[in-house]
Amino acid sequence: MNLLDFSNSIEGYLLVSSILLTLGIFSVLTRKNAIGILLGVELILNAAGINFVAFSKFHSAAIDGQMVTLFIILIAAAEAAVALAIILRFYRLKQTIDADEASLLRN
Amino acid sequence: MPVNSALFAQSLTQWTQGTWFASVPIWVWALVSALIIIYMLALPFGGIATYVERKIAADLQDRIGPNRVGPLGIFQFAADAIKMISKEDYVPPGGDRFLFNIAPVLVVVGSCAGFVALPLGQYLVAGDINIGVFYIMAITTIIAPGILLGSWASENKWSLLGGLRSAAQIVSYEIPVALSIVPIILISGSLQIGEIVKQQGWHDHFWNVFHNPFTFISFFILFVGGLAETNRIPFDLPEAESELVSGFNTEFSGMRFGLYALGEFVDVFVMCALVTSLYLGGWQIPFLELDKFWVTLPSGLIALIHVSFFLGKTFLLVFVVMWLRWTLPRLRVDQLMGLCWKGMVPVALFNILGTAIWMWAFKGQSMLQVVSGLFSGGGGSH
Amino acid sequence: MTNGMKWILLIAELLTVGSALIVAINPNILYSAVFLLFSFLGIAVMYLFAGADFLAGVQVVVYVGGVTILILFAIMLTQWLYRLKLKDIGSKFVVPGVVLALGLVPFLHRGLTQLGKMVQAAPPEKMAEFAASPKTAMIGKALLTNYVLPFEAVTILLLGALVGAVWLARPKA
Amino acid sequence: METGYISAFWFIVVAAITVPLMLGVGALLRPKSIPTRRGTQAYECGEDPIGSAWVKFNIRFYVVAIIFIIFDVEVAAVLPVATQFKEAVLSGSAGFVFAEIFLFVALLVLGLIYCWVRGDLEWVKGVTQNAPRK
Amino acid sequence: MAQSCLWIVALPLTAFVIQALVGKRLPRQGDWVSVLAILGSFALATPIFLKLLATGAVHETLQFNWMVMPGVDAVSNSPILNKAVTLTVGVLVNNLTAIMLFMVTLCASLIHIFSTGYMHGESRYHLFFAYISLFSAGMLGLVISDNLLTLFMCWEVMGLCSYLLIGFYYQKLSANNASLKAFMTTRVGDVMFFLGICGLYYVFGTSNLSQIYEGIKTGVGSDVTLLGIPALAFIGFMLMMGTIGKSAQFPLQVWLPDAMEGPTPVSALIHAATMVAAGVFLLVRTYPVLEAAKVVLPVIATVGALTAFLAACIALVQVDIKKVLAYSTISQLGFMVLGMGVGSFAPGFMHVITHACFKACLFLASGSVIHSVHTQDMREMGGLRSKMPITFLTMFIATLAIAGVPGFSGFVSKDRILGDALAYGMTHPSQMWIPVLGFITAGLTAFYMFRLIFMTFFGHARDEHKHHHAHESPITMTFPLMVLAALSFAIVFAGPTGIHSVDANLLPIHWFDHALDHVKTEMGVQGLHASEEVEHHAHSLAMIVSLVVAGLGIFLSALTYLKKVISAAAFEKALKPVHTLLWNKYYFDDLYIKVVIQKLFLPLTVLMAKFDDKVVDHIFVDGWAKVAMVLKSVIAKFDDVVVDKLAVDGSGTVVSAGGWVLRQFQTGKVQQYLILTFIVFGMLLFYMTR
Repeated sequence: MNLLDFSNSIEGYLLVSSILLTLGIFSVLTRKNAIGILLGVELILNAAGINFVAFSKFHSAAIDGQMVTLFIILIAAAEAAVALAIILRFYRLKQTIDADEASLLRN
Repeated sequence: MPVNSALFAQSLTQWTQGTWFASVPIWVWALVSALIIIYMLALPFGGIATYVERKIAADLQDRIGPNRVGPLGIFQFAADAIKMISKEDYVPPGGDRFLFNIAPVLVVVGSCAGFVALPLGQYLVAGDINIGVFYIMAITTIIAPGILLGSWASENKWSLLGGLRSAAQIVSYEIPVALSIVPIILISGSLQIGEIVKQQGWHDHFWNVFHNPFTFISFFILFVGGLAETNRIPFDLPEAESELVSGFNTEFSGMRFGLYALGEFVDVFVMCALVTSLYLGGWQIPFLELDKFWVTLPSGLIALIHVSFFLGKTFLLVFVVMWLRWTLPRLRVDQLMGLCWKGMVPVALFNILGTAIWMWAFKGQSMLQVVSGLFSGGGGSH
Repeated sequence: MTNGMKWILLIAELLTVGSALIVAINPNILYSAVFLLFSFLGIAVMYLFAGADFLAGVQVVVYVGGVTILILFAIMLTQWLYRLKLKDIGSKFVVPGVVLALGLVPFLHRGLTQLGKMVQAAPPEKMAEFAASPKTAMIGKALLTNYVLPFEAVTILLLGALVGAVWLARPKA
Repeated sequence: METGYISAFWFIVVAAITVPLMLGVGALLRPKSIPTRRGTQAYECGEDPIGSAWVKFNIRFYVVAIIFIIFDVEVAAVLPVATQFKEAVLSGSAGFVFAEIFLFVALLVLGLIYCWVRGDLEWVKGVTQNAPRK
Repeated sequence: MAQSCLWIVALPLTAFVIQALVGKRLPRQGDWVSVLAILGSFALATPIFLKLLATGAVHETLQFNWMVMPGVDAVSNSPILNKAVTLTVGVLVNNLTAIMLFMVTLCASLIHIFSTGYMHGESRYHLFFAYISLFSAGMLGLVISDNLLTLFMCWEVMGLCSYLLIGFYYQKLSANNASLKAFMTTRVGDVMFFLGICGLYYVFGTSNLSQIYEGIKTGVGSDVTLLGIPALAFIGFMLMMGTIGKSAQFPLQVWLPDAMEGPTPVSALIHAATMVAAGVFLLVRTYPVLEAAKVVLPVIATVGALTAFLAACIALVQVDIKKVLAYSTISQLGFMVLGMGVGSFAPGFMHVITHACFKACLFLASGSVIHSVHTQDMREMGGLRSKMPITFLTMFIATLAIAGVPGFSGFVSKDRILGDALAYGMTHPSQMWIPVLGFITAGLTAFYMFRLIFMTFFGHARDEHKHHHAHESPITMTFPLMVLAALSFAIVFAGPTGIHSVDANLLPIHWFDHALDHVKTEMGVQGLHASEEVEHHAHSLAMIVSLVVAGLGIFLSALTYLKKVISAAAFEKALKPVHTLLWNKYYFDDLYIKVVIQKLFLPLTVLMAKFDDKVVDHIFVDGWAKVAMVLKSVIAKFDDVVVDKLAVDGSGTVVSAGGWVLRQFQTGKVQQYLILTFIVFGMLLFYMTR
């Protein structure tokens, strides 16, 4: 079954990560809800993580790829915490977390 | 560890060496071992624990407890189970059906999946995962979203409040648990629980709890943290009857409630098992080494002795848990959180520091080794 | 890698992609958060199959245990008022979003096939052995040798994030 | 891919199966029930539920979650280094590893102390007791 | 050793800077700063000189890159431009330098000490010391410099200092004019000198002396011609003109007598010992070039002889003590140039050294005399012998030296020059008049020097008032006199008797000759190429004749001025026309003023002025003005139409429109911005993966 081999080889990983990236971008762009945007960002970060791990196994068989993913995860956690804190602050300010509302910085 | 494949399954293959079972592929044995452990050990324990707890509670309160169903009420749990299965299971009108069904799956998986890495005997472990302890920590974190979603889906003020509080409690008490696991990792140098337990033999460090004063304190923190994580009595604020009816599982009826209760008890068992294997030497028999016993016992018997010791210690801890339930008053929410962040986390961090310095100073030896070293002129070096 | 295991990986990949799709499309923000959790679990399994066992653990602990909880808390704390208007529809940027997302696909595909061929052409000899070996010790050593600076830098970042987030989340004075 | 993970996989599958199994069996066995208005309402100690389950927006849950995730990440980062500590102690270079872990943990303890001092850890925000310090 | 040379120059330079900046506020107005500086240089110069004495030969060069100009071959293909040129500058220390250094620092320090006494109480006291320090630095710089450019720089510094010092009493109009005159006339010489340097650079591709010597040895440039005339001849003439300008030789000697307006130590330092010697030193330094340009040397000889004779005649009739000494300096310099011209390289240089000593002593002595009697006119002096014994004694020794009396340094060097001139005359009979003129001048020198001595020190005091006031100068002034007088003895330069005993094989018998011969070989100088036997004969004859002439001069002067047997007045009446001619310095000054300036330059300037106002003003300036007017109107129109309308308003609207367009993008919606970023990301991806 080339599907099995495909999913197990790097193409499988790359395909998954690219789909995640696309969905992440889509979600970031189309979500009205600020938290939705954050979810999109998390997806994109994880897509990158998958890529690194995939290349660390299939290409260089070295630990460095996984180290980068480890650091991505650590930093993504901190980022999520701060992002959500901002959203909550925004919520307290405008009683809504609709991304379009957050346009005080417009022209 | 000779072969770190599905060891439980592997020991099964040893027994059935000669027979036709040998040709059975490895994953079948994995499935069989999973079925055995979950359906023969985890869930029955859940049920029996309800019965035992009610018996102990009764005993503590000078009453008899359930004795109607079967001799001494042994089959009380079976009766409860049947009752719950037959109870009506409905979804509250406002809540959404999908989340309501997903939540219990998460909770049950979160509790039962931890059994894989718990070493019942030297070779009796379902699958000695290299990141054992970390795997258990990871899996138990799934429970919190489960509870949260469950309470959210049940569209009930009390359940949501209870859910939020219990999730917050589980989440915040995971930190002292995790931090008090770190000293053990410092000592044993590997995440594999099998490795950790193997190093706690009599000639080795002996039980980690006596390794150094700091691990002694962190044993208690781990135990208390485990209690809080499973919402057991001193910390069972979320389903505090007096305030929030029954907390997050207010709207759960029938078997859904049963599953949550079951999940909770299994979680208690996993926590106690984890504590025993990390601090009390898992299947290690105190004061003697089975391998160096004067007569080589058949491997089956050794396995049996190991399992009995492991379960003995775990049940002892479970008994303490139940015992605490009826002795300690419930903590207020801010006391609960205060205890965690202002009490246990600093002490846990201090323990990590202490263990590290101790290891550094005594080159990784435990108190006993140091003392014995002094007496025998430094013979028993590590 | 027996056939069975390959199936498991395939299932995990499908789980990840499927739940990611739901995360992106689903109007109800809570559902997308839940399915984000499942996609994280799927990704953890994929890490396992790529030999990153410790990383799978970290992924579960941090993302499933931490970020999802954060998101759920945030949603619950903010969505409650919205209970009825939970639906996240009618954003003006749907069309550009779709166009852009789909616009990327062909380029990504072409780039990835090139990369894939390049990697397939010269697979490292120690791949299988590397995949099977436990990674915790390796990561530990790497953190102690050539990743010391990032390790310490992350602490400062975490400290900053902690103080920042806590200050932001502080209730109104 | 250790074979151990296959067992873990099966454990998860079995545990996941038990829930629908049990509920399914229950659904099959029990008699049909007619949903009554009162029966299907949210249970409020017998009272009629009033208003949607609105909860006063309370941020302290989120503060706990933040501190949790930061320390969770900390533990996840410290564990691999901790596994190397024993080997470092035996090989004599314990000082460096200890310093690294200590620095990592100390900085975050600093964060904890900050939260503690600024009164973020208090669960019940008393109006007077926690007037934020200047 | 080369480094110490740098220090020798640096010390007086720093003294100048300190003096110029804070001199006024220092104790004793900072004179000790300059004195110490020059003494320091002297202290540094002596070891070099002693090394010369000990080893007989000193040679060291220090080079460092002043400018490195890489060739610009890529751009232009002209030969000059694309040749990478590195201008190296440095220090050349050989026997010449060693001797000159020692002599200059010695005289300078003595004169510094003398001037602390002489200039006491002057208004701009500290500035005086600043200028003489700067001058010493310039002179020392010139002596040690290897590259002709740095030599020329120091040459100019000295010119500046002489201008400043001559014009020190700038209140006096005459001093002002004198300094201007000195500056201008030396300037004429310097321009020629610079042309000479450029010629040298053109021919040899470098202006470093050491490289030029090599060039000459290998015969480089002997064939090169500049505008038809052989290059080396051209260079030789230009260098000669430089010397004539600087050492006040025949055509350009007018400025030196007027330079006496400056204070006496200045005259001593600049116009006796060092600066004027610089001109001759230049000839010495570039002698190989002159020898290579064979035609130049005879011209130099004639110029030298003529200058010597004419200056000596003028000195006869002068009444101002400093004027007499000035003309005697010119004539002695004429002797040195004569020596150079005839090829007596070593004696010529020796005369530079000896002359520096006794002429400095004469000037300082005259200075102390003037200082005590407060007048420069000899007719008011007389009978000061009793009043100023030390000054009298030292001046008398110096006069004996300059007159060429045997046993004194003057005799040693002048006799050798005359000997060589005679030998030269013998080998070139047509040039015989040069040595004859030389001998006559020697006689005249003796005559007017002793006339000076008798008029000032002997006989009875002509002016009682001044005579009464005359007093011996303080030790700070007399001590230098004594030292310089000591140096005037022959013992210092050439054996006890000073008689130039030429042994059979012309071997030099004294350290000075050893040093000079070593330098000659080093620089590849042939010197006089008369036959050996002729030379011997000439020298013995020259010695006899010079003795006779000197004696005759002294005797006649004693007769006329001491014993008053021959009345000077009678002579004057007898040779009235000659006397007036001499009195007016051969009307040279008038010649220059009336002829050169009024007749030649002034009409020229008038012509230029006319040309300027007619051609330049009318045609160009007014013409352009008209053109500009036309252009202005055109531009004005263009400006308001195109520039104002189109450019200014146009761009304004464009910018605001652009602003408006861009503002649409800034909707404040985060996702809007993200879309833009991802569009760019897409493009990047497309580019990356195509």
